[in-house]
Amino acid sequence: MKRTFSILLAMMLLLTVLAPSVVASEETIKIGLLATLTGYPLNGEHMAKGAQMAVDEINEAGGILGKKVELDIQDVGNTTDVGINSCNLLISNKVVSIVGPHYSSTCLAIENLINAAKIPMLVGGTSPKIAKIDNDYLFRIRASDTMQAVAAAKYLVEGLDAKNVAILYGSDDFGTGGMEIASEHFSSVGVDWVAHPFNNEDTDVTTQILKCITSGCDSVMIWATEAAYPIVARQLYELGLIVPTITNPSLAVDSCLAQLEQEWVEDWYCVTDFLTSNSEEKVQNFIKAYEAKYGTEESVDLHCAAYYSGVKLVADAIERAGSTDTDAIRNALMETKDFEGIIGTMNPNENGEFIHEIILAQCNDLKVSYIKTIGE
Amino acid sequence: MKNILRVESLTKRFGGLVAVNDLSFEMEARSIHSLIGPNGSGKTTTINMINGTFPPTGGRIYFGETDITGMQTHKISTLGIARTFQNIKLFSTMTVEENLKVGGHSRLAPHGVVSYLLNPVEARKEENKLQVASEEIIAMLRLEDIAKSVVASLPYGKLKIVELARALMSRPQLLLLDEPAAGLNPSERAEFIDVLLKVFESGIDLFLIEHNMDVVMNISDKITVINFGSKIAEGDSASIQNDPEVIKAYLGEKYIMI
Amino acid sequence: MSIVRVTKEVVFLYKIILQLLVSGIAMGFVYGLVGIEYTLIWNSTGLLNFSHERIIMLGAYIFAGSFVLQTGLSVLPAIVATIIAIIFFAVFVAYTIFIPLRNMSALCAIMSTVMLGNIINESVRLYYGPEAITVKGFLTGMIRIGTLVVARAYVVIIFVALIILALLLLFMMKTKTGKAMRCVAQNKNASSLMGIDVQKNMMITIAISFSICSIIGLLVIPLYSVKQSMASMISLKGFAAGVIGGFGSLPGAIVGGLFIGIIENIAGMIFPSTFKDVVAFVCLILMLLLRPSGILGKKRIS
Amino acid sequence: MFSRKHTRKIYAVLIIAALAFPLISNNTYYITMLCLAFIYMIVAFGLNFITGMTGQVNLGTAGIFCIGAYTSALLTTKTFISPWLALLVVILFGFVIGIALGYPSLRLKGVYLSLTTIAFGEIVRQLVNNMTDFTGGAHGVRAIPPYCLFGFELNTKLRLYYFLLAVTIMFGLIAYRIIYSKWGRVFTAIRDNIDAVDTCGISSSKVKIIAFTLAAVFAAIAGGLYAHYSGYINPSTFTLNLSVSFVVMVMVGGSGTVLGSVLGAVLVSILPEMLRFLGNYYQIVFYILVFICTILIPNGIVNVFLERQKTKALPEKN
Repeated sequence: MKRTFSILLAMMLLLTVLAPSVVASEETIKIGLLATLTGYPLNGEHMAKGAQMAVDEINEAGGILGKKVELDIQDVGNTTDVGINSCNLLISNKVVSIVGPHYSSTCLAIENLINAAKIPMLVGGTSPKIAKIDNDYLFRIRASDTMQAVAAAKYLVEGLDAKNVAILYGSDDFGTGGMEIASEHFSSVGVDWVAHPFNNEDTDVTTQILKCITSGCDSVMIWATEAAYPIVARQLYELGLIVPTITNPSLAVDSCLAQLEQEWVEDWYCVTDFLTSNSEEKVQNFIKAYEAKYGTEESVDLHCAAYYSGVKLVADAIERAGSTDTDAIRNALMETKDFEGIIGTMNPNENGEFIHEIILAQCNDLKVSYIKTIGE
Repeated sequence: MKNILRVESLTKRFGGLVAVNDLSFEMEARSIHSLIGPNGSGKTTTINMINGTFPPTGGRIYFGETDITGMQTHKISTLGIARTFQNIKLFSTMTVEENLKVGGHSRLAPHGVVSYLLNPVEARKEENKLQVASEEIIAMLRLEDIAKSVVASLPYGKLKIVELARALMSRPQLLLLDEPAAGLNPSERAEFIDVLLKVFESGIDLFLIEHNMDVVMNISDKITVINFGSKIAEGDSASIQNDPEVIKAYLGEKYIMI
Repeated sequence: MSIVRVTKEVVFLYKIILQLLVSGIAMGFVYGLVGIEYTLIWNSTGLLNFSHERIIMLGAYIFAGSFVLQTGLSVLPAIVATIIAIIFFAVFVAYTIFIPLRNMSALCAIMSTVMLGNIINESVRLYYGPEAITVKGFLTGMIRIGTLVVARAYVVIIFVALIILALLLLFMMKTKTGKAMRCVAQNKNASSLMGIDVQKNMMITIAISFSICSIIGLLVIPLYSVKQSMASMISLKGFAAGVIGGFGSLPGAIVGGLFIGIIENIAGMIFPSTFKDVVAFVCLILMLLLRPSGILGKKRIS
Repeated sequence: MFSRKHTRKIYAVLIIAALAFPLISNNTYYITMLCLAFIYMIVAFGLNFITGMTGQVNLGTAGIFCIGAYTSALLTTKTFISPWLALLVVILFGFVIGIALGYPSLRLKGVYLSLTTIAFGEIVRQLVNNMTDFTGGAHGVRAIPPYCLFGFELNTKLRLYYFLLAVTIMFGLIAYRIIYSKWGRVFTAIRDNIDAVDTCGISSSKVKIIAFTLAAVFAAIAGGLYAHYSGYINPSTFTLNLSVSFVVMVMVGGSGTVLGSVLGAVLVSILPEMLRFLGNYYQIVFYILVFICTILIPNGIVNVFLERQKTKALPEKN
């Protein structure tokens, strides 16, 4: 009995591997989305929801070039292997362009694939390394780390009068990238700085904070993914390092704020590309539409907004190109002028970067409020 | 007569417990020597020290002229001492033939992995040698019908013989047998004794540890009796049978008078 | 003048070292609790539970996600409800995995518990969603002793760890079930021959260790909110704590946890801070090689 | 059901199928997936010696794989030496790591060894991630040059496919020769009864170290190949999860056989992809399948079909 079952199980597994693949249909225009749906950290769901909303809106308005748009969402996990596979899968599914992935390391792993396949990819990875890549098909739909970190560093020095900055950063690609740019800026304007990394899995950052305290810093810059904030913010407060603090956009994400206590992050500043309290009409309309579609308890964040804008931008480019030829789309993308994205006006530069402005915001009573928009 | 094994004031302590205490004996070449004693008298400890399973606390062991005290098991084995275990230690997922080939590994197939991979001709030669040697032993011990069976499926009596066969694969000069007759029924025991005598005739000296008197008395040239880790008697079977110390150790004080 | 400065610096340094010790000790107790949990299952089943970081996480999610945020229970009943829920889960897992698997090879046991962990992890993601959650105001706040700052959660962790350790030791020494558990730990076959119901025993141990897991999950919520990766590092360090303290010994696990907690914090001060995990694992390997029985362990590994 | 002679036919069919595959489907998605499966196969061949045969659970393979990948990647990108020369260094590293990891295995058994190897894997990953100046940290290493073979750059997926296929067949042959040789017997003997191995005149310590070294060299070489196959590596790939995947390959495929490693590597790298149609649920379904396999067919799929499966089973724990 058990043996029969074992054989059946074994046969089933073998057959699953040999299962035929799904054939792509020619009726629709396919746009691919690469999102982190499994593994850590998870923000793929928001990306997918934002992008899906854009696709639904486009289809309600009659599609592009008379055809319906279809979103092909694939999981990139958090390893390069899965990323490579899903990118290849999208290419073989004949998508006309790809939106995502969100993480720079995955972008770096697959950029040569889309270059070879000549499919434009609009990534949210913000690492400065991406800008240095010579790849005509790679576009960025979020403000680069270079811009974000420089804006944050500038504000610390000029707006908050910092003389001695401590940078606390996650040791992943994102944190390290931000730290490198900010520290370069501090050095260039003659401000003292120290930088202390922590691992994403760290459960205690006392040593790092004590090192900052020993260095006698008068302000703090935090550059890390959302997961680190509950620990870092709490321990900064507990250990009494309450000085002007500026962070990367993670602080402005509602799900991150929800995990923090008011006194931990009171008066902190952050740079961000999307703010729910931004009073601009397009932003408020987007939030209303999003909440109407997915229900109010679902928090809107920069992931939804960025990839919503990404899909809309691609649709616009296809419309302008008048065909689904990927090279035509790529050229149309490069010719984009003043496209109104939710996270800013989109104009490509020669590196394929679309966003050139960033919002400076401050956190009061766990509400992040708009201060000003900083251009490049 | 030349000695094949010489043990000089061998001592083993486990913490506070003295398992073997100042034990000395000599074993002549071309002889069957038995070490007997009641349960817990230190027999297996002695054989474990000879075989190198653990080093003695004191004393020396000589194999021929070579001092093997505290040597590693596999080195002692390559010098020419093989052994079997009281509670059979075979490679249970492999066939009898494969077990035998592992037994002959160090003698017949000494090449390392890299030279094995780089030199297929030599590798095949080695494998052939192993095949021939194992077939020889299988024939000698009449194991042909079970040669291809997996060890785990065999009855206990056969396993004893397979273990013996594996020990023979290294073509030892001296074979240490730890309770070879334990767990065998009388007919299996008789068969096993025949096999042992055959092995002895093929030129291998036997050192037995035994609990079972009739096996020992029938085949041993010389018997050493130990109790509580110390030697209490030594001699041929007749003298041992009548030794009061031995009777006392085995049967208790009151039986001496009878 | 310079003497004043030097004294000031010495005092400053002293304060910092004290602060490091405090947070090291607090984290050490977390590691120690994890180590205790490993030790319990190890003793009763001879298996290591590689799914247990996910059980810590599951406990935290059940507490925060289901009971506090969804049903709106207040904290104390929610804790009780969580532990009851986890015990039901433990009984289920015990009868479906640990008890049938007790005679399997170490390889199968390790892999099946790893896979169980992955399944729990994915289920949690699918059910509770990918976002981190937290219970606001739960055990937050801090206590100041002079210049020393201790998070209230740390104090609670230390107390709970000591209480759990004391209760477990009492349970093991005084109750019949506890004594039976010790017998099973020493020799499963002999115990079953002596009329001890080994299966029931395993089930009880697993239930206890899973409840400890869920308690760990609760205790660390104020430290770093409820998310799927919340226990990945403490579970590895918990292993290390168990081994360094002496595997199989309950107080040893706490000692090992303290050792790692303190060493890694001091190492983090000397080396770049991100290397502190490396230091903890190097300690583990060194301990395994030099003194595999650990600080408090008596039994030799064989 | 099948004997060893039958398996030879299966190998032949598999190799022909692999050779012909790109002619049937020139889909990059499948080709790269198979390329990755080939690389994983090499690791599984090696791990089979330790985990499948001598029965010791090594959960640090990702660490060795990582060292192999980074050695090759850093040497070729920073010093511009040929990838082939780098491969020699990789082999040397694998050798050293194997010996270094083998020594603990002499003193530690069962779960203790698993723990040590987990710790090793974590140490490697954290060091690679945090020694930013040397390894590029979390950004990883970019633009790793491809191998060159007879003047051909192995830069297209198809060339890479055939190159990796050839390498994999080579390592498969080596593994096959070792498994069905005196070494294979001794490895299995160590799992069955380590005390008896020493009394047979074989140093069990040496054999264990040989098994670890073989596994480490295989994993390191696979790591080197991986770096040049992917062109970009970063530390987030080399996690404990990857180590677990390697063990799953050996276990689910069938421990102690080459065919098992082949099957396991293909299953583990392709099954999740084939399950993508399940959307959000594909990972959990994959894990459940593996879980059921580990419980119901702990000796792996191949051993279900092999004649001796009942007796060649992993011994019960005593």
